[in-house]
Amino acid sequence: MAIEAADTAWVLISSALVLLMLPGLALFYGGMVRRKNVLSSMMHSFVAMGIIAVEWVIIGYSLAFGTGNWFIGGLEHVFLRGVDLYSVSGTIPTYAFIAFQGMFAVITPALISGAVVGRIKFKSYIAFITLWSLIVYAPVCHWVWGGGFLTGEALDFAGGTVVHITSGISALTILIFLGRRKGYGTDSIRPHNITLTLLGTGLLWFGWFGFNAGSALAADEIAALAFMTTFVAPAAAGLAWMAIEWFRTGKPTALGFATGILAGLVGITPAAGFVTPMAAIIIGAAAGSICYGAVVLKGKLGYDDSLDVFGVHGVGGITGALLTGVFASVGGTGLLLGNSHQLLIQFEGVAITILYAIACTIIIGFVIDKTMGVKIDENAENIGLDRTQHGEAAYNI
Amino acid sequence: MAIEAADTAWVLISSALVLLMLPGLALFYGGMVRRKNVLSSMMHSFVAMGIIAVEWVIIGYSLAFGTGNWFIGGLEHVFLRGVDLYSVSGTIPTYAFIAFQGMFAVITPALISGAVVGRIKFKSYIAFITLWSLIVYAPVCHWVWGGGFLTGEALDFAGGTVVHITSGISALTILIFLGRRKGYGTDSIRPHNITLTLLGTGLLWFGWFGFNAGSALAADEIAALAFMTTFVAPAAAGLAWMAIEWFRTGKPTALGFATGILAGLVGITPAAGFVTPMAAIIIGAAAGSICYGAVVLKGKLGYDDSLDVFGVHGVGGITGALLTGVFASVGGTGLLLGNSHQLLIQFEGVAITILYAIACTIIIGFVIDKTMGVKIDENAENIGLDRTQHGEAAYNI
Amino acid sequence: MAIEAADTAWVLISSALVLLMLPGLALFYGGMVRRKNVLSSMMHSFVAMGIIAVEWVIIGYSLAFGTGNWFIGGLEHVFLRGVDLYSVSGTIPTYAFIAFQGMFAVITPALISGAVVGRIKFKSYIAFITLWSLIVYAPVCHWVWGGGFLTGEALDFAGGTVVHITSGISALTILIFLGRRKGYGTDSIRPHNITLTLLGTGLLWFGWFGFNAGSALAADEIAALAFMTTFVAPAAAGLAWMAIEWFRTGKPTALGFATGILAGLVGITPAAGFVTPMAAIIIGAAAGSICYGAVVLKGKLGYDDSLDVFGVHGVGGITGALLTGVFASVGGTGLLLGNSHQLLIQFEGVAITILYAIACTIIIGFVIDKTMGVKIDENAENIGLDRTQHGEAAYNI
Amino acid sequence: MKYVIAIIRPERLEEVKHELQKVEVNRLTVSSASGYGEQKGHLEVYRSLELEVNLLEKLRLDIAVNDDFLQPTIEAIKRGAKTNTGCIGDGKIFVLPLEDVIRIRTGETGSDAI
Amino acid sequence: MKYVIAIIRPERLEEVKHELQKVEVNRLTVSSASGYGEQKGHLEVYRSLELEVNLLEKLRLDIAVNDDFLQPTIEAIKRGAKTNTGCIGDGKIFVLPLEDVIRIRTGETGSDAI
Amino acid sequence: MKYVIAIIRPERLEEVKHELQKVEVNRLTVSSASGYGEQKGHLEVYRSLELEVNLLEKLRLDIAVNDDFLQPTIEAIKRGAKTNTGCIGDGKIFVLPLEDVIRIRTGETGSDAI
Ligand SMILES: Nc1ncnc2c1ncn2[C@@H]1O[C@H](COP(=O)(O)OP(=O)(O)O)[C@@H](O)[C@H]1O
Ligand SMILES: Nc1ncnc2c1ncn2[C@@H]1O[C@H](COP(=O)(O)OP(=O)(O)O)[C@@H](O)[C@H]1O
Ligand SMILES: Nc1ncnc2c1ncn2[C@@H]1O[C@H](COP(=O)(O)OP(=O)(O)O)[C@@H](O)[C@H]1O
Repeated sequence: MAIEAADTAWVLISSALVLLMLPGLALFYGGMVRRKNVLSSMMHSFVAMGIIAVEWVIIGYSLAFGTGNWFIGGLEHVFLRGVDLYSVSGTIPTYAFIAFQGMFAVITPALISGAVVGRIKFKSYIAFITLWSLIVYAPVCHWVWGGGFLTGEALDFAGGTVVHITSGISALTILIFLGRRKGYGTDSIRPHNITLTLLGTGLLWFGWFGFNAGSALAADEIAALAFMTTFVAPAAAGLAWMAIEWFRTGKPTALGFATGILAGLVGITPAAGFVTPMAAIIIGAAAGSICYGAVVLKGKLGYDDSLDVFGVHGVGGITGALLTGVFASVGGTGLLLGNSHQLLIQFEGVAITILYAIACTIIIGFVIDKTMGVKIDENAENIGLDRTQHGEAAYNI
Repeated sequence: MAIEAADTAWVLISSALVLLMLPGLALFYGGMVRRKNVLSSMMHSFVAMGIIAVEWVIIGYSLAFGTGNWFIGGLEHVFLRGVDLYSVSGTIPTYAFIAFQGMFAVITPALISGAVVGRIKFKSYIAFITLWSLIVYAPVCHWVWGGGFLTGEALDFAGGTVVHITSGISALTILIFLGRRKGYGTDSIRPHNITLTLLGTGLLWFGWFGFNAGSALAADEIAALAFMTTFVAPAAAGLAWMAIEWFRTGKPTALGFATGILAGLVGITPAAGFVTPMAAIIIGAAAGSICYGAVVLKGKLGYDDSLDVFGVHGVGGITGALLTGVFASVGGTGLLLGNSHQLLIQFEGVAITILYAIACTIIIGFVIDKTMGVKIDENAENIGLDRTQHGEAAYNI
Repeated sequence: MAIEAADTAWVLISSALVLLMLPGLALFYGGMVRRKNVLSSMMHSFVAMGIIAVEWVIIGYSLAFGTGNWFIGGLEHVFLRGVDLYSVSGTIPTYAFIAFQGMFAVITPALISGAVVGRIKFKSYIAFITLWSLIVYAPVCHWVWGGGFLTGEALDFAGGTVVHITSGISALTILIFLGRRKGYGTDSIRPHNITLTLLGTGLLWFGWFGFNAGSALAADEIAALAFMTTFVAPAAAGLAWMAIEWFRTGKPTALGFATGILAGLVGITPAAGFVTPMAAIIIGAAAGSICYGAVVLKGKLGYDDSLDVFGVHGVGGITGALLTGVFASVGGTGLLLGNSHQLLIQFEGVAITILYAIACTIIIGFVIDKTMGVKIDENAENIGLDRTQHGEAAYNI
Repeated sequence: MKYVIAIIRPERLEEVKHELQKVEVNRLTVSSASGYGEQKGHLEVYRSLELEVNLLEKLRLDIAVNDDFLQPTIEAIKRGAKTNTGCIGDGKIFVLPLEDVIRIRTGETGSDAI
Repeated sequence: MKYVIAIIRPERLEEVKHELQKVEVNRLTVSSASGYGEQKGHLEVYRSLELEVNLLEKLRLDIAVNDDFLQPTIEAIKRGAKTNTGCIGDGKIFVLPLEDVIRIRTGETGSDAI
Repeated sequence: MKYVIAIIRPERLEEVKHELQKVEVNRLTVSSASGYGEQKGHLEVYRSLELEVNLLEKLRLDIAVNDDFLQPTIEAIKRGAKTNTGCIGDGKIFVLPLEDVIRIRTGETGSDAI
C-alpha cells in the first residue's frame, strides 16, 4: 500500500511538536523549583529524551506495538527488525509511526519527574524511568493502542490513560520512597522563575497540537477536530482555574492560569477527536476546576507531590477519560448519546491502569531503594541537586 | 466537496505556529518591562488565549465570518451551530479554518497590551479585550475577509489592517485613560531581560510563517511566495533599523534589531502573498525605517506607548497596507503596475479602520474607566503589578 | 510540471523549523557566555538572519544553485531573476526551495560565532560572515548540492560537509586573529545561564527535524527515515557523552548532555537519509564520544574555541561524513555493504572542504584584521561586548 | 564621618533618592537584600499552597557622610522611606563609625573624599 | 550596640535562622555574596574544561544587636553555620561597633529600635 | 582590626584581586551593588529613547584586615581599581573599625581569625 504524503507530513511535524514538549516540560518544571535544583529538574526531561528514545527503538516499540498477546506485544520488532524504508502503517511510513509513538514514550516518564524534584538521586531516576517505561508504559500502551485487551474498547484518543493516568498515579506512588522535601510548606520553597514556567506552558500547548491532532495519524477532518478541541479546552480550563482562584484567594496568579491550561490539555487528551468543540469547553472547564480541587486537597493532606503531577496529570487524566465516556459523539458514542456502556468501559480502563501503575511503581521503587537508594542525603538536599548530582550551577556571574 | 489533506496539514500546522506567537509575544513584551511587572505583562498575552479562544467559538467567529451584512456577520454560527466534522471551507475542514482564524482573533488584542504595561488593572484589561474583540476586531475582520464591504476590494493578505492597524491604533487611543508610567523617561525604567525579548522575537518570526504563509489557506505557490517574503522582509527591516540606529547613536542595539524585525514582519503582513521577494525587501526596509522614525517621534512627543505598539504595529501596519497598494503584482495589481485605484482603496481601508478603532476604543475605555477604573493607584504601581494584581513574584531565590 | 502540495507543505514547515534554529543557537551560545556578553553573542545569530537572508536572495542563491561550472554557480539568478511564482524545483515551488536553502545559508556562518564570543568587533563579525558566506559557503554548497564537482558523488544528506565542516573548520581558523579571551581557564569565565543553553538545545533539536528530514524535499519514506535517525542519533550521542563524562569526572553535567545531543545532531546530518535507525544510534554514539575527545583535547592544547564550534561541528561533521561512507545503505552504499569507494569519496570531499575553508578564512580574516581589526581592545573586553559594542545591558533591575 | 546603612522597601527608592538630593547627599550605593523582621503575615499562594512569606525583598543603601550631614541624611531617609500608613516593614537606619574614606581616582582621603 | 556581619554557606541559612530564633534574635537582613578565601579546590567541569572555582556562593547576614545579645547571637550563628565536619568555608563573623539605630516607622532610636 | 569596604568597577575585579594577592590579602567577600555618584552622563538608548543612566553597576568588596595590613590593602585596591584615565567612577574605599572576628569552623577569635 502506498503512503499518503500529506498524512506523512502531518505525522512527522506532529512528532517534532511532541519532541518540543520535552524542553517545554523541562522549562515548565524547571521554573517552579528553586535555583539550586533547576538543572537537575530540566535534566529529568532531557535525559528521558536520551534514554527512552534509544530504549524505544531497541525494545519498547516491539513490546507496545508488536503482535504479542492481550497483555504485551511480542519481540518481533526488537531493534526494529522487520521494519524497513517501505514498511507502511496505515497511510504513513512505519518509521513515521514509530517516531511519533516514540515521542509519547519519551514524555510519559518525564512527566513523573515533577513529583520527585529536589531530592531524587540522578542515577536512581535513570534506573526508574528505564524500568518504568518497559514495565508500565509499554504494556499499558499495548492494551489501549497496540492490540491489547482495551484496544477498540476504551476510548483514548491521544493518551489520557496511556500517558497521563500512568504517569500521574506513578508520581504519587513513588513518593512512598521519597517523602517530602526539606522545608516543605515554608517560604523558602518558591518557584524560582515563573517566566520559565510560562514559556514552558506555551511550548507545551504548541506541542500538544501535535500530540492530540497528530494522533489522528492523518491530515483529515478528525485532525482538524482534535486541533480545535485542543485549542478551546485548555482555554476554558485556564479560565476556570483562574476564576476559582480569584474568588478564593483574591488574586488570579500566572502560575495558576498556566496550571489550568495544563489541566485542560490533559483533560482533553483522551477526548480530543471524539467530542465537539463545545463539549471540549465543558471538559476543559471541568478539568481545570477538578484539578484545582485536587491540588488544594494535596495542600491539606500534606504530601509533597512537588509540582502536582498527580493533581494535574493523574486527576486530569481520569477526569478526561471518564468525560470522554460521557461526551463522545464523533467516532464513538458516550453517555449523553445514551451509551452508558462506554462510560463503564472507560471506568474499567482507568481502574485497571491505576491499579497496575501503583503495583508496578511500588515494586520498581522498592527494588531501586534497596539497591542504589532513591533519596539523596539531607546535606546534598540542602546544597541542591545541581551542585551535588551534576557538579554545576545553573546561574553564574 | 472533499478536503485536500495537504492543505489541511498546512493550515493546521500554521494555526499551531500562530498560537506559538502568543508566548512569543509574552516574552517579547515581558523582557522589556521591569522585573516587578513581568508576569503581569506575560499574563496579558496568556489570558487572551483563554478568553478570546472561548469567545471566538461562542460568538466571535459568527460575527466575523457569518453571512450578515456589509458591516458585521450574522449569529447563525453562534456556539458553532451549523458547523460539524464534515463542514468544508475552501479545501479544508471548517474546523481548521475556525481554528486558524481564531488564532488571529486571539493575538490581536494581546498586541495592544504592550502599550498599557505596568499600570492597567488586570480585571479592566480583561474587560477591555473581551469587549474590544467583539466591537472592533470582529467587524473589521468581517469587512476585510468575512464578506463585508472591503472584501475583495482592499488587499490585506494576512492582516495588516485587520490585525495590526486595529491593535496599533487602539493601543495609542487607550492611553487617554492611562497616561504615563511613573518614572517614565528615567533610567529606572529599563528592559529587565533582553534575552527574553530576543527569544520572543525568534518565536514571533517562526510563528509568523504560519500567520502569513498559512493565510494562503493552501500549500501552494502562494504559500511559498508568502513564506519567502516573510523571510526576507523582516531581515531587511532589521538591517534598516540597525543601520539608522548605528548611524544616529553610534551603537547597533540588539533591542533595536529585534524591533526592526518585528516592524518588517508587520509591514509585510498585508503584502505577503501579493508581492515579489524583491519588493518584500523594499517594503521591509521601509517598514523598518518608518517605524524607527515613529518610535523616535514618540520619544519626542512624550506619550508613553510603553512598548511601542503604535510605533510598530500601527505605523508598520499602515506602511504595509499602503505599500501593498504600490507593489502588488501577484493576484492583484498595485500602483507600480499602473493600478492607482488599488492604492486609493488601500488608503480608504486604512482610514476607515483607523477612525473606527479610535472611536470604539474611546467608548470602551470610557465605560470601563467609569465603572471599574482603568489605572491602578500609585502605590500599587510602585510595588508592581505582579505583586498587587497577581500576588506573585516572577523571580525568587 | 505541477507541484505536490504535501511536499510543499513539508518543505515550508521544515524551512520554518530551520529558521527557529537561529534563536535556538542564540540561546545555546548565549547561555554559555558571561552576562556581559550575552546580547553580543545572541546578536551574532540574529544579525546573520538579517544579512545572509538578504544576501542569499540577491546573489548567494545564484552562486550556489545557478548553473555555473564545477566550482561555482552562475549569476543568472541574481536578484532572483528567472524565478517566479510558478517556477518549480523538483515537486515544490522554487520559492520554497530557495527559502529552505536560504535557511541553511543563514545558520552556517552563525555557527562560527561560538568560537569568537567575547572579543570580536561587531562590525568585523558582520564583514566576516558577509564575505565568508559568498566565498566559502556558496561554492561548497554548489560543489555538493548545486551541480558542482561533488554533486552525486559525495553523500551529504543535509549538510555535514556544507554546513558543519565549513563552519567548524573556519571557526578554528579565525582564532589565529583572535587568540584567547582574557581570563581563559579561570573560574571567572563560566556559563552565565545554563537554562538558556538547555532551551536552545531543545529548539535546535526540534528545528533539526526540519533541517534533516526536510532535506528529503518531499514528505516521503526518506523524510520519515531521516526523521527517525534524527531522533535516535542525538539521543545516543547525549548518552555517550554523559557516560564518558560521568566515568571520567564523576558527574554527569547538563551542559555535557546538551553538548552531546548537539554532537549527535551534527554527526547524523550527512547520514540522515542514507542509514538505518540502528546505524544512526552507532553514528550518534560515535559522534558523542569523538567530540567529547576533541573538546578534552582542546582543553589540553589551550586554544580558546570558546564554545567548541570546532570540537562539535568540525569534528562531528567529519565523523558524520566519514561514517556515512561506512554505514550508507539506503539510496547509496557504504563500506559495510562493500563499497569502499564511497568512503574514499567522502574522505576526499572532507579533505578538500577543510583545505578550502582554512585557506579562505585566513584570507578573509587577514583582510579584515588589516582594515578594521578583528579583536576589540582589552578594556572593552573587560567591560563586555554588550556595553561596548551594543550600548546595552541584557539584565537590568 | 559616619557610615549609614539603611534598609528600605524597594518601592521607596525613588522617593528616598529624591529626599536625599534635596539635602545634597548625592552619592550612595544600593544593593538588594532580603529582610526578616517583625513584618510577617504577607501571604503568597502558589497553586493554592499558602506560604507565609517572611523573607521579604528589601533594598539596602550605604551612604558615607560627614558628621554634619548625618542628621539631614537620616531625616531625608525617614521622609522618603515612610509609607503613608507607617507600616511595619518601613525599614531601619543603622549608623556606624567611619574612620577613613579614600577616593580611588584622586587618592584624596578623609572627609574631602566622601 | 553591635553590628554583626556573618558570612555563611547558603545551605545553612535555615539552621542559622532557627538557632537565632531560639535566642530571640528575630530580625536580620540577608544578602547574597561571593567569597574568596582559604576554601579552594572545589572543581567544576564545563565541557571537560576543569576550572578551579575559588569564587564561592555565600550568604551574608547583617544583624544589629544590643550588647547583651552579642554573645548569644554569635554562639547561635556558630551552632547553625558549622557543618558536621567543620570544613574550610564554614564562614566568619565580624563584629562592628554600632552607634545608632533608627526605626523609620516610629522614629524610635537607640537600643529600643533594634 | 579594620573592616574595609571598597566600591569598584566590575571590570576591575580581576586586577584588584591580583594586586591584593601580591600583598597577601587572600580573603574577601564580593557582592554586587549599584552606585549613584558623581559619575553621570552615561547614556543608554532603548529604541531611540535616551536614558541618562545614573544607577551604575558596581562591585562591593568587604575585606577584614589586621591593622598592619590596612595600608597595603588600600594601596593594592587603588592600584587595581584605577583605570588608566583615572575617571570618575573608579570607586571608593571606606575603612570601618572592627571589634572582633570569629572563625566559625575553629572558634578562633580576634586577629588570628581574620
Ligand atoms: N536588628 C536588625 N538587624 C538587621 N536588620 C534588621 C534589624 N531590624 C530590622 N532589620 C531589617 O529592616 C527591615 C525592616 O524591619 P521591620 O520588620 O520593619 O522592623 P521593625 O518592625 O523593627 O520596624 C527588616 O526586614 C530587616 O531587613
Ligand atoms: N578577612 C576576610 N574579609 C572578608 N571576608 C572574609 C574574610 N575571611 C573570610 N571571609 C569570607 O568568609 C568566607 C568563608 O571563609 P573561609 O574560607 O571559610 O575562611 P577560613 O578558612 O578563614 O575559615 C569566605 O569565602 C569569605 O567570603
Ligand atoms: N559617600 C558615599 N557613600 C556611599 N557610596 C559612595 C559614596 N561615594 C561614592 N560611593 C560609591 O562609589 C561609587 C563610585 O563613586 P564615584 O562616582 O566615582 O565617586 P567620586 O566621583 O567621588 O570618585 C559610586 O557609584 C557609589 O556606589
